[in-house]
Amino acid sequence: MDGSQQTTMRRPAIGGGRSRARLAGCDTFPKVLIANAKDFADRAASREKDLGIWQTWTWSQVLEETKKLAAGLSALGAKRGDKIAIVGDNRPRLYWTMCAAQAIGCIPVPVYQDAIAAEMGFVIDNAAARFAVAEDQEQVDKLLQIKDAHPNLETIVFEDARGMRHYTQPFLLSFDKVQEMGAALLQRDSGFFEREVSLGKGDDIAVMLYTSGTTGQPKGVVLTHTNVLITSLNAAELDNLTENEETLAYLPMAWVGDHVFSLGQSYVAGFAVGCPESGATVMTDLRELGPTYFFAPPRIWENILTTVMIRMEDAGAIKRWLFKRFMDHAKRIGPALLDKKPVGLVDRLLYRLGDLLVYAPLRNTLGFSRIRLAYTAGEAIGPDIFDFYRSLGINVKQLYGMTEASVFICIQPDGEVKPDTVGPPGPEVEVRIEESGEVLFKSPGVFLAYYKNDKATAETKTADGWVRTGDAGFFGADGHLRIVDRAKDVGKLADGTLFAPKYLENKLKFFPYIKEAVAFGAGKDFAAAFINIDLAAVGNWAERNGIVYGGYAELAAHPEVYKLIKGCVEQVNRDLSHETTLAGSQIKRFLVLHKELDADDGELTRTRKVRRNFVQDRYLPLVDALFSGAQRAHVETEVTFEDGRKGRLQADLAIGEAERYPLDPLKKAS
Amino acid sequence: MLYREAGQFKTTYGDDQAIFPIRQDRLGMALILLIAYVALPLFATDYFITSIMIPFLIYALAAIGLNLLTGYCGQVSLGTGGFMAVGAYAAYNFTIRMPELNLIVVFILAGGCAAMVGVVFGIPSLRIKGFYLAVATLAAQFFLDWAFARIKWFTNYTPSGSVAAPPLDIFGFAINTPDRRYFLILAIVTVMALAAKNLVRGRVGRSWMAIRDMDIAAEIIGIRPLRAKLSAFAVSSFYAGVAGALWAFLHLGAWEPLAFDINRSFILLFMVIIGGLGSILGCFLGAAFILMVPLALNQIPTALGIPLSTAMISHAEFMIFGAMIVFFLIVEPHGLARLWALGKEKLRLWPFPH
Amino acid sequence: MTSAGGRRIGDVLLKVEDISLSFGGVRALTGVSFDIRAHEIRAIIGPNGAGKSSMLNVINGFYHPQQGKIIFKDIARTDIGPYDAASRGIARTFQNIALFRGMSTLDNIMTGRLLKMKENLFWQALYWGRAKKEEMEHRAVVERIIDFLEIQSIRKVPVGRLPYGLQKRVELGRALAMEPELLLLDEPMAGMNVEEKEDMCRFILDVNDEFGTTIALIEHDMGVVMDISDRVVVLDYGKKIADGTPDEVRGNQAVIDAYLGVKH
Amino acid sequence: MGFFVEVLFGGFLAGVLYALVALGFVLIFKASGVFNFAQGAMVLFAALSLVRLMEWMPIPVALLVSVAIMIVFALVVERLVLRPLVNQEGIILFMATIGVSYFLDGFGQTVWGSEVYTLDLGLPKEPVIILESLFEGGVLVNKFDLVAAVIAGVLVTVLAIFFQKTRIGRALRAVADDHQAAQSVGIPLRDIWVIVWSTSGIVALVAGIVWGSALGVQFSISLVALKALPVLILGGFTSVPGAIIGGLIIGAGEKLAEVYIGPTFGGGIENWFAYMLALLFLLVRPQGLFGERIIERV
Amino acid sequence: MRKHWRIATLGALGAAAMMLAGLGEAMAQNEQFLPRLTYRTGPYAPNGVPFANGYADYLNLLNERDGGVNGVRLTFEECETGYDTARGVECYDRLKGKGPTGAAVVDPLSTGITFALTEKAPGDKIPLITMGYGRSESQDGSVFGWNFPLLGTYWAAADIIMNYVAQKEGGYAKLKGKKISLVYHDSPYGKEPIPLLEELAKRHGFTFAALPVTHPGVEQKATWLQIRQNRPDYVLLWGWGVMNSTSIKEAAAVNYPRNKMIGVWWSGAEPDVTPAGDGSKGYLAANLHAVGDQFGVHRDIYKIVYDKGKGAAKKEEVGHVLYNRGLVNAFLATEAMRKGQARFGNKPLTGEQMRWSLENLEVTATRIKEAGFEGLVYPMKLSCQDHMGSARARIQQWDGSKWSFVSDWIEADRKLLDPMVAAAAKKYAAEKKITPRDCSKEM
Repeated sequence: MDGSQQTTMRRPAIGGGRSRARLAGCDTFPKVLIANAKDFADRAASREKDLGIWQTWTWSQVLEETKKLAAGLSALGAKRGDKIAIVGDNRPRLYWTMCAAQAIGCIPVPVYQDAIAAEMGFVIDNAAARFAVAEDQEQVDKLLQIKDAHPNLETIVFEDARGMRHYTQPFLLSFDKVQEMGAALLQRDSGFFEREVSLGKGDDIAVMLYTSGTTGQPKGVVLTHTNVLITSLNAAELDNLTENEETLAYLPMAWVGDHVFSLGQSYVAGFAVGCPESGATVMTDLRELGPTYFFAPPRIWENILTTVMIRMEDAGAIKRWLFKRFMDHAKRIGPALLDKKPVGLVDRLLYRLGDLLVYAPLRNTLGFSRIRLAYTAGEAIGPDIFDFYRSLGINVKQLYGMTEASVFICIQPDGEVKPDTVGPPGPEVEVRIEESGEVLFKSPGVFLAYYKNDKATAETKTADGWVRTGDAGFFGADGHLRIVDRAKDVGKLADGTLFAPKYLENKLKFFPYIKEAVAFGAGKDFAAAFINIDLAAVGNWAERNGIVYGGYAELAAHPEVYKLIKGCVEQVNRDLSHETTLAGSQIKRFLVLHKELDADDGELTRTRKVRRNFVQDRYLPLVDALFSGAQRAHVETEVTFEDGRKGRLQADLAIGEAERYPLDPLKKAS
Repeated sequence: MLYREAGQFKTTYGDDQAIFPIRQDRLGMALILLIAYVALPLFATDYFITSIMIPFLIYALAAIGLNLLTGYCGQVSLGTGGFMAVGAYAAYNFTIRMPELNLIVVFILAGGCAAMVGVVFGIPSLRIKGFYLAVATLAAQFFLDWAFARIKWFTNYTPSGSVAAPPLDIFGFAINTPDRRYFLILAIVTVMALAAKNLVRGRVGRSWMAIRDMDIAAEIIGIRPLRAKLSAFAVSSFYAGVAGALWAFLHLGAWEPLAFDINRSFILLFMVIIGGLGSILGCFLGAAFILMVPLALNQIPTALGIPLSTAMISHAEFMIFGAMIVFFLIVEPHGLARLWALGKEKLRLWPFPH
Repeated sequence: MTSAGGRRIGDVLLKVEDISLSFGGVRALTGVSFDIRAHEIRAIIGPNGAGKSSMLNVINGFYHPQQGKIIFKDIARTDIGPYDAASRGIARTFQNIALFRGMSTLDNIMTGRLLKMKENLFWQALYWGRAKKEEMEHRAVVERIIDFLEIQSIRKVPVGRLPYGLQKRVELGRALAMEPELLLLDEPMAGMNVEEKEDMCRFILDVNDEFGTTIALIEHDMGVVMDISDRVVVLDYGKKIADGTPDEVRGNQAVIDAYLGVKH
Repeated sequence: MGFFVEVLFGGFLAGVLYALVALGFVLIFKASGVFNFAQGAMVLFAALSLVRLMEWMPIPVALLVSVAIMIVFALVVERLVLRPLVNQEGIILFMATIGVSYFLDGFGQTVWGSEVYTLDLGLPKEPVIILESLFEGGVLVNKFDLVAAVIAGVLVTVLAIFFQKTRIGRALRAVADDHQAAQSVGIPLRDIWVIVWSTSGIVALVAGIVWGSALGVQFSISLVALKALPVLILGGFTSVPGAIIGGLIIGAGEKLAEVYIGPTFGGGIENWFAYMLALLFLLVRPQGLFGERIIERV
Repeated sequence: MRKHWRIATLGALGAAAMMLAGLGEAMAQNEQFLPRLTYRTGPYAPNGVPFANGYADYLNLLNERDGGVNGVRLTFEECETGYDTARGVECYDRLKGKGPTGAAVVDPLSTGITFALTEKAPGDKIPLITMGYGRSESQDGSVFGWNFPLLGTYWAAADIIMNYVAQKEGGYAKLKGKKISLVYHDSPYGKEPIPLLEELAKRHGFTFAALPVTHPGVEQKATWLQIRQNRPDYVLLWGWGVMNSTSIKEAAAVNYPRNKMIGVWWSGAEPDVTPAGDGSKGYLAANLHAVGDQFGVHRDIYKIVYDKGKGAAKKEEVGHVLYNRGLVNAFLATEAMRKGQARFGNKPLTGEQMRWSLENLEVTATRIKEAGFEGLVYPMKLSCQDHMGSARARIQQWDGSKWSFVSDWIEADRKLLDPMVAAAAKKYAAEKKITPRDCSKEM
């Protein structure tokens, strides 16, 4: 590798897969369903934990249900092109509704089930939905609230009749009733469904998914059958998904991920999708179902890990010792084994023993006994968390995707999994990095348009078919894409080197000792950072090392702690030195803050995100000192105590210097 | 630890209510059956078969009977020995007086007789509860002991009052070697243990447990206390009766009423309590424990070459036995089955403590 | 919520006429008469020791009154046992939870189905064919009750380990499993916190609403009584002192006196 | 007629012996709700201790040492058995006492030996003829039986005084009625247990003396517990007078039955007759002769 | 804490199971193994202990003095049956396979265990010696091929005792109209003599009443009240263990003359009379052999066994009735071995060889004298048909401190016994579908 920056990358289609051959000629999901009902007639398609057991429907049963439903919707007056809002938790019947709607040329519009009435109203209004299929009384109530304001909503179908006894409105119908109507229609016209399905084409709109959009109103992303079908197929082939998979659908149906994992891929590969009993029972249901294929955002992976650690705290000494001993071993050996790299016999045997005593039982208690493939995406995942699962033998991989791409842009292939990348582009995806650092892509999954929002469509989709992701990233020497930050947050150092503060901060925060970090450097000569130590972790460390301290401030200012943090910073620098793009933004100077950044003081948002500009203003003397070359800095700030009193806090802080390393791209490639 | 339950989800109520809903338990059970049916007959010594396995299985069967009554229906009984005697003497009389009857039919009829007697002695249970009932069941024990010693018809006028089983055969297959006797007993115990498990997980079992847990509430949800209690007495006695017939025919060969005396009743009660009230598994564990402890105590000193007089061993046996009962009750008042259940729970949660 | 919600209050389902009951020399009830109409929620209130629980015990055959008649579904009876009451469609819960502590939630509710299960011992021992089918059918019914009461997560937990509020719910479930025509609830909300009370109120109303079950309940929380009941009968010292809609009862001087402890 | 009286007397006197065992049993059940199956073993153990100690020391000293042994036994039982099992169900405690009973049988025989020992406290044994004026041929009784009756009577009186007049006795009665209330009397439950078990131990010693003198001290004494059970059913588990009167009824009933009805059935009916008698009685009065009436409440 | 106990307990159980599995020991080849079913505990221990001691002492004597029997050492292992049939069967099964040739002979010392083993012995080919007890009809060797009720059965005992009674009364003819009661242990043991006594009552015209005493026999008040009421002329006592002493005490309590009470040979030992103290004076009992430690064998035992501290019993108990019975039993068993070794060679015998030896056993007066048993036992001879050998006993009386004989050897009336035995054996054979051996063809 010559170190020069690679800016575009494309991966060809894999092709030749079994599913692809099986589905040749099926260009819409209803057609796939008919094929599945034939190919996998007696295999499970939908499951739902209900009334104490996993109620299961086979593909042929699902087809029958969908037929009745489609006919029923048609009997209700649904015409081709009508939008049907779908509101509720993951339920087999709601998934069937999507396909039923597609079958008669209608467009399903899943809506976030936890949306408040007003938000729901926006979607209903924007999409001009004539029908809504709601899960239960709770959702119906919300729809009823907005119905008067949005007269385009004509009919509401509810799935669960509980508590609906006194709802006498004529436009309310039960799911069963609709299916009854459908059955009646099919009685008269047995070829109805097939005829309607045959009218569908791949370029028809398959679904409209509203992105929650951080600013402004949500935008309806319009995806065609081809978008979803081909992307699903590509990703399924890349990871060899078959009809034998078992997966749990627990993320919102309105989210593109769920749509593709639980509907798109389930249909193309023919595997069963299980729906949990309720949001509260997901973990139990996960354990019962034991999926082979699983998706979770980093937040959930982290929560599970935390639960494991907390539960292990209560274990007896022997178990804790075993756990620690074998987890250490797994950290060393596990990922290599998973990547099928050569491992010594003794290590291998020890890993086997560990598997018997710790790993397998742990996987079992978490519900991951059968897991073959797991994805994480959405934001950066801590390497510790990532490695924990991989060392247990759980094949967690990162992917990079978005609604506008029908999910998949990049996926880490087996054997090339690392915590800090999102992998190379997926099949048939082309990725380009713009000068500004922004990532653009082109793929079969590229959305048709934002519904009724040409301006936004034009802003996002270039004339030649590239889609702007809004994320800044770069390709590493290994050909993996690394996402560093939102494109708009990425700055440049004075010398023009890319400076991605969040990327640095995340890297720092992955150390247990560092609770928060704030990186500065835009327009400066070098990068620098504020560090917030984690009192629990550092306190523990101090105890073990015989360091006496009186409080947070004293601990934070302790020279040994500075040494500790310096080590962390230098580790980050060493990592950065392997990245061509970011090697220049290594952290030169840092300081450890004397107080924890606090939402009460406005330093963090309520969701605990650092408000970088506010912090910069508040601690201006410190920032100046970082870049001035001073050895110490003084600061005085107003703080709010826990009881609400205000006071002033002043401190004299030392400034640490960290070693920076020369660019060394080769090492990373190994 | 050994359990891998993730993914063993149930799609029907039948699977959910199976006796062994967990695959690893099913495998374990299969292994145990394999050992019992294949490995033991092949490899075990005659002593092991005749003096350990046969009494173990028969005791376990009788303990199941008692556990149905005491553990599931909450009616403490000290008369199991008596009901076993009914089974034994009924079987004897059926074979002597109707030699053409198939042995299996004889055992069923013997159980039936015991069930009838059990129902008669169960009638007081409607009015008498708890320890009063326990003591009252002793009346059955003593009366039946007496009846079989005194009423000569039962012993076919044998001068000594001791009777011997005639040569046995099933479908022309002579039951005359330890292995054959073992197989016959094993098959009967397997079937009856399964039947007992089925009973207790169904309607009847629930009505028994309801009576046990709170008889007033049971009546108010429509359980007839008399019917529930008497059915428990009947089924319990049926099991005891069959066990008694097996004990007499296939273990002792010749017997007298003393073979079914009050000690038998107490031993069975120990088994049930040490094994675990309200657990079919517990009956086997309890039977194994109660049977093995004295044997172990008897044989360990010999095996270790410590010469102890038989009197010393026997007294020590009493002491250790008594101490172990107390110890077990302190450690786990709900018996070995609960201990096993707790252990299993731990294994299922491993490596987590809870 | 009152009867306005679309429930149809029907004819008299149960009528107690001139009931008197005493234990030894102690009179628990004296000449009490009232009726309960189909589909209504009927509250029985009164100060402690007013004879409310005794009244329920008389209705479901646990106590035999020395005098008076009980007419249920047009058939008069005087001396029947709890079993007969249960088989004719009267279910109840208890002031002090009377669950089967050694059994799981599921099994407890399954016991409520016992009256409706018919297969004999032999088939059950086989657990095969009809017996298994019957078992599964009833399990399905019970699962609906579990779902209805939102106690899925404690399905297989022994009831002894459950907190009080949930035990009360399981007990209600067991009574519901009997598919009773008349459901007697003895202080269903005693000892509950506000949230649990709200839940229980909702369940009671839902039961009444969804299944049309007639409910007679004893409750101390006047707010709850006034909110959910259609008619209220007030007992004091074993005598009926008032009977009517919540509003009528609320204004009744005798009731106010009884609660304020005016001497007789 | 004289013979009838003789049988009746014989029965009463046997009944006194049963009553002595039942008494120890009632004491423990009353104060701690424990169905003490070890009472029989305690009788054996106490008697064995006494008879073997008498070989080494004068009788009064041996008696005192035996009493001390029974108190130590009570302490040990409380510490090692009852305390860890506090708050367990009745059946569990019952089982534990069976364990104690086994242990004690083995322990007693290990320490003291398993032969038949003659216990001779110099009690008179000759049969005498009394009431010759009333019945033809008089009534033959054994002096020893009369002495036993006197001993039982004295014991009951002493116990009655103990329960009625002493602070501890009152506390014990309070415990029987209500464990909570007993706490407020100011005597810890544990002490109460030790006291009742000690008292029972002493009652067992007395029973052991009487039985041992009559039959010789040997293993079979421990089986006497079974004889006391119908007495308990009849008299009620918690009633001291019940134990005495129950004992007399059972004793007289079974002897009369054996002598007058027994031969018709080939004899040996007394074993179950006592139980049948108690059982039939229970059907009429489920709580026993002096037991408290159970009222079921919901 | 409790948690850890549970784990520890499971561990201990596992360890115990493993130890059991690992049982097994090497056996020297030139040893004759004798399983000893004993009871040294429980209600019958007072009687079981001296018997077991006598047996053990004799075997030890042979080992110490002669190096065993013809150079074959005698090894034995005691197994506690507690007089319980099920445990006895377990002991039998456990010990029957030990030693180089397995158990060659078993003495169950319990009628109940004998009944159970009678069913098992033919299959295992192990003879049972039931000296003075067991099934009365098992005297018939053609049907009961493996039972050897040496020296006398209960029927023989009953006949001998009635013979004595007749002697005292002045002949059988005088028995007419007399009342004889039997107080018996309510078990097969106690019931055995009843048919014979009923037969005798029929023949001689006396009234016979049987009064059962339930196990263990401490409840006899009612029984003796009945006796007091009926005033039988003689009371026969068929008790065991504690029942015997209780009977004597109760007899004293109702003033029944002890010298009208005659016990079977299992009801006439020291533990039976001593507890009643003076109450036992005059009590009569049958005995198969002599009492006392004055015989040749005892001298050797004192010298060779006790002086080396190897005695099983307390020294003062040597020579007691049941001790001597143990000696005699061991003597007869070892004599049979000698007989067998003469034919099969001086090596351990198998059960089958032992049966041959027993069936051909003849204990002559010379041999008795040689072995130091002179005066202790009577000569006897067994055959294929007759497994009893001889049926003689003497009546002894307790004088408050020792037994002394009050009669000479009385022999049972074989003409009376043999047809009854044959009939009973035939019935048994029919029930068990056994074809009797033809003893005339044996040898």
